[in-house]
Amino acid sequence: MIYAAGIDVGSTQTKGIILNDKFEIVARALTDTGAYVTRAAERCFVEALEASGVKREDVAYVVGTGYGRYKVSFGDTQITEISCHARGASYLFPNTRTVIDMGGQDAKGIKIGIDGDVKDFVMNDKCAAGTGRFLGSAADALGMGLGDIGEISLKAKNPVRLTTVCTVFVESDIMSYLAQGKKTEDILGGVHSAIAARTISLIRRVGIEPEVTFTGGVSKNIGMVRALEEKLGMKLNVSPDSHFVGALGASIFALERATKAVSSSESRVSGSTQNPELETRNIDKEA
Amino acid sequence: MTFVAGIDMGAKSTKALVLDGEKQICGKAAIKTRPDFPAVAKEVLDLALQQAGLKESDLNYIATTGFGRYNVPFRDVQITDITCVGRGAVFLFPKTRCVLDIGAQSTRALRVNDTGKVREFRTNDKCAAGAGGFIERACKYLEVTLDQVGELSIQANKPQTISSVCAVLAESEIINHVSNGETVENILRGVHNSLASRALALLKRSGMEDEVTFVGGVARQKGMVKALEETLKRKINVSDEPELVGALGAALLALRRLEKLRAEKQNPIEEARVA
Amino acid sequence: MPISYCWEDSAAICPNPSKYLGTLIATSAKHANCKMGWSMTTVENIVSRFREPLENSPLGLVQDWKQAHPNEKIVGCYPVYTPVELIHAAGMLPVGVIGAGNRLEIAHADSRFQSFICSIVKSTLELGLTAKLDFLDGIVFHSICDPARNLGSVFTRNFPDLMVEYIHFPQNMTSPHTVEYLISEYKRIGASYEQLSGKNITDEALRKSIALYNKQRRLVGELYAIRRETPQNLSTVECYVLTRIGTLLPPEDHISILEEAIPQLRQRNEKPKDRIRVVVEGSFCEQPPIELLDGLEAAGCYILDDDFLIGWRWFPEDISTEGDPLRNIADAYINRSVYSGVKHDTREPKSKHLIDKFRDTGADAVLILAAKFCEPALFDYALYKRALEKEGIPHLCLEFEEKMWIFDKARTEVETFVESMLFD
Amino acid sequence: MAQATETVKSSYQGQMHLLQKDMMGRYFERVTRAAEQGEGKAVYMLISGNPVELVQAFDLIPVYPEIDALQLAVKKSALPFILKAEELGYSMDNCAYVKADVGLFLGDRKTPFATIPLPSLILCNYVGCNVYLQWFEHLAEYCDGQLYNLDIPFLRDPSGVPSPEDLTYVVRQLEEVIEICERLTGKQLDYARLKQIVARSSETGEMWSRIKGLTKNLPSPFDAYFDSVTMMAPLYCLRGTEEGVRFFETALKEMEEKVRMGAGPLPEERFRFVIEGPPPWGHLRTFRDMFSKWGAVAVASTYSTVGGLWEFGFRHDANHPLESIAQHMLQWNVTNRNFLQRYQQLRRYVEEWHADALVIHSVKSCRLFSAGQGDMREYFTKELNVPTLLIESDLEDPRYFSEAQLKNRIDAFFESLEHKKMVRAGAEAGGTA
Repeated sequence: MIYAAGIDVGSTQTKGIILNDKFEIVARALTDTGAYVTRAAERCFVEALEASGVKREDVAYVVGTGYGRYKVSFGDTQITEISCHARGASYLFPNTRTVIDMGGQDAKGIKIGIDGDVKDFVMNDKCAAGTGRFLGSAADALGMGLGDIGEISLKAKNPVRLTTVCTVFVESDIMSYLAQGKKTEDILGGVHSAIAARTISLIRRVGIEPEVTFTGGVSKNIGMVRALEEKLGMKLNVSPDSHFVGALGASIFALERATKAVSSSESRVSGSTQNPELETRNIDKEA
Repeated sequence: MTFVAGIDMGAKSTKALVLDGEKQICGKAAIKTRPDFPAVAKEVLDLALQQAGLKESDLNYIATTGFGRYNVPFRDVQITDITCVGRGAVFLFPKTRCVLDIGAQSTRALRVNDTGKVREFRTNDKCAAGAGGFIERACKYLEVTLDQVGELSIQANKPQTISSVCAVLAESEIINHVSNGETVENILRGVHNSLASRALALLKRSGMEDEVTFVGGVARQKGMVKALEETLKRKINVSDEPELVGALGAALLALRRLEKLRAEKQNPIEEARVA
Repeated sequence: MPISYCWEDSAAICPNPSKYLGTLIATSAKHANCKMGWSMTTVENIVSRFREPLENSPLGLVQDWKQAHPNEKIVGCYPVYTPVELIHAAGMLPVGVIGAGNRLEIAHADSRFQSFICSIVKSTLELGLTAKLDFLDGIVFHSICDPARNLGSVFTRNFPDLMVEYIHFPQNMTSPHTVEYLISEYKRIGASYEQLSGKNITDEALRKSIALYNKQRRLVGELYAIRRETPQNLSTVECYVLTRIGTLLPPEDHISILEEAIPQLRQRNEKPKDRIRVVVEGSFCEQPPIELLDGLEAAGCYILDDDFLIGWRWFPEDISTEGDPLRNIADAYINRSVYSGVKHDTREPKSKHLIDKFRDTGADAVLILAAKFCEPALFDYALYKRALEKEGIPHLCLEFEEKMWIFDKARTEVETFVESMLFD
Repeated sequence: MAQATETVKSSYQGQMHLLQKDMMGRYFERVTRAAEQGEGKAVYMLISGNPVELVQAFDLIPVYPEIDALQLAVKKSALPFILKAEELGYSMDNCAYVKADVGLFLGDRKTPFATIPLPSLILCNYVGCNVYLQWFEHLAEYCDGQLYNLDIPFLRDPSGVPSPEDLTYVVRQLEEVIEICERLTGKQLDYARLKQIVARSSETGEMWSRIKGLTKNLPSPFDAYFDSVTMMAPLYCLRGTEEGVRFFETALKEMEEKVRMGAGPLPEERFRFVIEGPPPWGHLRTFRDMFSKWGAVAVASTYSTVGGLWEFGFRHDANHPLESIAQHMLQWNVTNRNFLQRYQQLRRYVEEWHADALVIHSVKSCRLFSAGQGDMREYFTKELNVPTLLIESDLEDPRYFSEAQLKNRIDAFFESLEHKKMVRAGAEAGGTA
């Protein structure tokens, strides 16, 4: 029995998935990335192994993805989270044509083909406003947990309008609204619809085709799901594993690599390894 | 006996300070800012009054400042925090000609005259990771508490550069440094240095002059002070309670205003209070 | 003195939307029927009737007018200056497309223009992409800055049914050949407007239009004169609203409104407040939100003069109606128009003009009010700053955005500035 | 194979690059002598559609603040100058070229590569870029120098052709510039000489456009973005001179040789892309690596046409020197063409240069290039189905270059191209994709 693993080292959390050769998930692992990325990747992998009882040597291939992908020291190659989210999403929801991925650092829109290949993608522009981190600041400003704000935002009757979707300045906006005596739920309603609007105008750049699958940490926020659905006028696919999608996609690539499947899937693996000397030089630069 | 109070309602914390007619501080307090601003103002003022052994009715004049200055119904006047920190800083360090105020949300550089009157000032640009809030986010990510920051960043041996002007991108730079295995100390010092260089730019834009007094909560962080002194290539004044300078300035201006009104023999406010 | 109360006053001036909608509809309906149908008693009425629509969606007024005049053609004029006489003489209504205020959500345009492009470019495109400019038959852009110029091309590509024109205003003010060039440019534009309206632009019609807009500019000039001499009698917002509607209504209507308003204003006799007197510079294209104007005054400034909507007040003196009208308009642009951040006249530095204005109005300070990301205004500031410091003139530079919603930062900065001048 | 490319690489580096270094070295020496020994008079000009022929005809020294600014960035010494300008009141959001140059201008004007002389004439060739007007207005005010705004009507007509009036207007102004130069140098314009210079310009144009045509080959002999910039400096500073012509002869010979050898800038050309927008001068190497890593080569770039657009057939005409200089300024450079003409230029590049993709490098400083590039992306992805990547940084300001972000986007983009390619290959091999 051969296994393959995908490790998604994100800016805040590191996620790991192990697949068996039937493309079935045998283990998930989730740890905070923290200040020591290589260790976080290792820890996450070990946890996944323990959870599955799979022996390390039985894992034939490991793909690293996410911001820290070059830090997965035990990885066989790296693939960007864009390709991985596309693959993961179409694995979970085969009719997916558009992926919305919202993480801490980036918001992404991915247009994908039948076999989960990336047709086009966009990420938030240079100004990082409107990314998941924005919700964190809003929660802080209101002295709430990131976990609660989604629910509360659903209670909004007259959502406020924000001047900015910039993480740095949202706090003062929120304070001003509090000063004006606005309700917490209305402020949160405003926060969510502001990001939803920003995200959708981002996704429009690739064109929104159903089905739309929502992935990444922020997809755990029911308020954001509803806000997006309302503005899009369609239901979103959200899997309970939505925050694992990057790792899942990576593990699928890994398995395909390991089992040397059909020639086209061969190609799905990053070509970045096909130019070893350049690749290593790049890794050196990272390290 | 004359007593005045200054209340500085910031986005994060609210401070109150009570002065007597001789500009002696007889009470001070600080609490976290909550959405119910009037109550917060009352609460913090009462704490300061308690310490001074006074009642609100003993106060002849109340000046408010900070971002919530309009949300204190029982104020006599509100003054911006920029004006206030100028006065406060010069009162504490009479030779002060420049004041740097780094708060959670914004950074301000002022040039003042010998009375503490603002001659020129600049506040940080939008899209600039130039305020204290940025340090907090960095701490969260690096898993250290705000109190540790100062101590840690002082121990840096190879400060990392953080150049981005956007807080979120600056954060991804931090993440990059982290994934390149840089030490927390060096990264934190990099954060302090980048704030310091932005502060320097602001100071220069408002006309840099000796001597510089550093106020606001962030001034409590030793590493930040060190970074500033290195960037500015000079020593800077920091008081024991830098976050109280705004409230102090407000109280001083309150006293000044009161004297003026009394001189003009028309003080509806005090009469009102007596009645 | 206590600034707080001023702010609260200003809050009182700012009407609750619903309260005025009724009257507005009544107004526009009446307006629809008879051109001179304005019977609006007081200035207060005029201002309150128009303030809400201006804040809500400035072009709503034009839409109402179009509904009442389905056969009339309308040409939108992007800032800064447009030779409106040409459009008017071709029998069409020129209207100012000067942003969308702060209540329009930008949902599509920011995928076409990046985050570092100014608000007015995005809001104008958003209006187009959300079919809010459908009542326009044409729109004209000018050589004021790079984003505005590219916006013209983006309009051409995205709205094939709209006639998009672009005027290249000469930037060589010293060459004897410039006027000839501008005449040829106006001929070209005129020709395409004749085509759009199906009506020839006769010299006679053009002279009439020139005379009409001369009168409008003269009356607006009177408003500003009142402000300069007795700012307590005409608030910045009142003056702004009275001027802005002139970019949205037929000039005849605007003229009749002003002819009602001005005598009343001369009657006013308010007690001056303890405020500093400032000249505002830098808002020649994107317009600051009306609440911000309230805020500036309430923070303790009398604004004696400004460059809001300057393109519609482009000529301090009348354009001659004698002789070749086209040449007169062109010549006035080169030799007898206001200075501006988008006109680079090597004959005299802009800073000199600003300082003259400061002196002539007897102001205490200069307030540079520049739109965020507006390169012309932001570049000008560097030279203004230098010149003002040389002259020892107190000044403050504020950045605003049309889409601004909360004004705490601006408010704090202006208050501090005022405090530093009022209190010793 | 790797060996072979190595040797080619070195021989390629060998001639053109060395000659370029040497010539630009001498140019900057000349500039420095003007500054330090007062030898010769400097005329400040701007790159876009520059009328350098006129300046050459009077033996005046063309000085381009843009080149000074970008050299500062290349030498990684721009930031202090930018900050200095910001202290003087320039905004974070103003063009960083201008800020770097102003910071330099108001100091001792000493740079790692030259000392910049004060201008005897500030000739603002207003070709497209509105910031140009501000830029030279400011310099003129700082040094109280003589400023002439050479006003070039924008190509506003959908036809993309200037009107006869536009042409006359520009020629008249060029005549005024000649008068100014005559007063400046105290000598009459030698018309025969001007014709000769213009003739050399047209020769140069011919060779430059042939060089650019060579990148249609597979593999492309050089990178039309990262290597073109090497040839752009001589094109603007030395166009119309003997050595300018010699340089392009050498460059052309070298490139043709590379084509014969089937050699390119990379060991293997795996992707061909067209790139829009100026490069991030402060991080050129890092930026290039992000593409090289993928075996991606730029086969055409709009940036290499800011000074002049020759590959579509324009040549100066020695028999009508002023008219053809005017033509060049009005019509034959990317900056004075309207935004939609740029779409079409890029479209031709993609089609005729057989590119796999379009990369839009959106720089904050230069709104002329960047304003509206989102719409450009829309046009290429949605209407033409050309894979398009839009990335943001800046041409001068190091604070806007976020390596992690760029790398992430570029890697993802080429991963998806890689896939398309394989599927296509599979299909051609009769396999199903």
